[in-house]
Amino acid sequence: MKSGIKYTGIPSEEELRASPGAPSRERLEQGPVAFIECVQDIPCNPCEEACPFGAITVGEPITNLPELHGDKCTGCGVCIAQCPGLAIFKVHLHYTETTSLVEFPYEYYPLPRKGDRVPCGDRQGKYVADGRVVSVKNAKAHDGTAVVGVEVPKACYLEVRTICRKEWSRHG
Amino acid sequence: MAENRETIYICRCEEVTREEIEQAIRDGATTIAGVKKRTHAGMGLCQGRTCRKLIANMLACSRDPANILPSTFRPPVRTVRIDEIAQGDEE
Amino acid sequence: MRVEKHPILGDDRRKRDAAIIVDGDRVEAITGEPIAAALLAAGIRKFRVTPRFGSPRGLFCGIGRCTDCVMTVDGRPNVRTCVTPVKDGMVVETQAGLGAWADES
Amino acid sequence: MKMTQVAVIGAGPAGLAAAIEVARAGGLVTVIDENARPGGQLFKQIHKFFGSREHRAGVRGFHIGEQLLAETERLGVEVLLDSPVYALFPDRTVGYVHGGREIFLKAEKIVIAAGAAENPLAFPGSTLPGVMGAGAAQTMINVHRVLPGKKVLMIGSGNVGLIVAYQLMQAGADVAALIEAATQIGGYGVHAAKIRRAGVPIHLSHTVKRALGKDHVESVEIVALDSHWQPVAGSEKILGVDTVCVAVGLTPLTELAWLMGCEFAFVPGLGGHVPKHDLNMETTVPGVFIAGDISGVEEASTAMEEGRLAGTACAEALGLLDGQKALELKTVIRERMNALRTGPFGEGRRRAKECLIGLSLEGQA
Repeated sequence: MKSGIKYTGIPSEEELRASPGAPSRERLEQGPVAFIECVQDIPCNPCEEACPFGAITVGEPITNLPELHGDKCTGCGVCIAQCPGLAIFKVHLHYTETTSLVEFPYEYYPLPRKGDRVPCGDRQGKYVADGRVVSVKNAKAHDGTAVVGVEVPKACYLEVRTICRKEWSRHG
Repeated sequence: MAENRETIYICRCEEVTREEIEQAIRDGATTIAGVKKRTHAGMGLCQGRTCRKLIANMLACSRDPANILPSTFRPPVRTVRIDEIAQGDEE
Repeated sequence: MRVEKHPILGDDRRKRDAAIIVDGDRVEAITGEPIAAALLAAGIRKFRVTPRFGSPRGLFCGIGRCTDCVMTVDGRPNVRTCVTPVKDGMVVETQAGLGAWADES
Repeated sequence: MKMTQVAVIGAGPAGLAAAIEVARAGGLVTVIDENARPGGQLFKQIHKFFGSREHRAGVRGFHIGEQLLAETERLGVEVLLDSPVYALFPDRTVGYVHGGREIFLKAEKIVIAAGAAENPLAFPGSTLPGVMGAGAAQTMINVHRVLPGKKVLMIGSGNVGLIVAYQLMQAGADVAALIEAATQIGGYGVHAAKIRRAGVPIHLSHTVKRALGKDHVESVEIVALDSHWQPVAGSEKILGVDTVCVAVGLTPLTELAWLMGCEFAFVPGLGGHVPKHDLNMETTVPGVFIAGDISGVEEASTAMEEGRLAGTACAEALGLLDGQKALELKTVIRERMNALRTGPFGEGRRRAKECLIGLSLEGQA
């Protein structure tokens, strides 16, 4: 089976590696950073305006892929809720000795609450590991796009991108 | 083809099947109007709004789709009650 | 089933302020919503049976074009339920074939 | 008989945008729509739009609808609802029905912004209750807040199929799968990624074999297609779903333009037969303009720009704007529109549009 966003709906490892929006391994080591998984030239640039530090550039034409400037990105995560494609995440590799923090956009009902233990899933919704919800940001400016932060085992910071919603609701 | 044995409705209103449309095309229909005359497809309550495109696609198997024009439009082109337009403009 | 809670649209605060009679049964509804919405909310999906083969039909296009969702409403047949708003007390009947006017029978 | 300067048919994004431009220039404009509420399909679009700030990127479709309505209200634009336009006459008289009677409106210019309708798909069982257009399901969940079913199969991987699959889940339904006959996903990858993250499988090279059920859909059988689009024997799978949503493209609603005698061109990339139009959105019939999906199926963002273009051109033709001012306004609008028609998704549409406009100019020469 062919891989890649056009065939699976999931950006492949190659696509992510080649994407100017993905932070380098070195940058990930240094602290929290945005992880932009936007790999197609679509006409869109709210991420560029969203960043208060000028760490994302799209430029002209607006179909350019967003470029992440790792040196300017503070890992604040305000860009996450501003992306109409819900394609921006935040990764804090060394959140603790043993865990990473992953933040992702979440637009389902109900929202998890801080402290909840949730089953976390990858880009195809497959269970990866249990995580602990450390933040749920849903400011008015987000207009319904909540940003959920989960603490997960360090090994899966590149995989976890959502909550396994159905499994979670089954647990109540 | 095996799947043809199961009924596929092209015109949902007049319940005209794919086989009936195919037969009309074999019988010489080359336009949407020709299919309509032979099968009543497009003569139901919705006046061909739903099946027009499907019939055009079927005709396109044997003809250039650019030449398959929609059948002639006449007022009313929206679903209105006849008593509404028969009453006339009294303003 | 109604969508009571929604992550983007918020809670549905509309009151079920109307009732319609569907084939003799009372169905809760909201004034102004399409009849089809009230029926789906009540789990009713079959709106009529066709003239030629008697097969069931329901909501299809949702914008008043396909006429698949027509029913007999207050004695008038062929009413498009996807674009006809609910009024309290409406009498809605599953339509058989092309239907009949109430005063024709 | 009622009179107006500009009659706009359709109160969707294109029609409202056109009306706003006419009114802004001081023109008298009447918008006529068959629906009970204005806004066209904007009020069911609860996702954030793409584009940039000037396209209102990042704003949800229904909020854009609210903004457009507020603007039409502020400008005092007359919007007639529950008024299906059933005929247009050569002297630019609009025939519509309201309140159980027929009314005629005479206009100097007409903008037809009638939109598009979903394409049907015929397969065994496609008439069963529970098989419906994706747009119909989207209207039910997002506007009327009713679930059409609990478990859904989505057919079609264009943006409509991907977005409605996502929104069905937001409304609380379960999406069993999305199938697509082509060998790759048609819509934006980011929309596909959202439903994949939610665990929805996307089966490419698959079609629906039949929907099964007595009084409504109880299950559906899907089948893989080989490279010649033929079903692969033995690849059938039964999915237990109660709803099948069809999202296989849209066709422009062109009846009124045919009635007016507009010349048409066949452009598959725009949805089939579309009225020829020039850079001002004017058809081959002088004084008759088009905007939005009727001029080729695109998105609400481009529909609004086309509406603004048509409205500005009408205002200019009526002498409400001088040539210089009109040119300035139109240049800005065209730049915004072209920005949306770039990249691998937009370029095809831009080429199709250029081809359509080229055809029209040829006809005039």
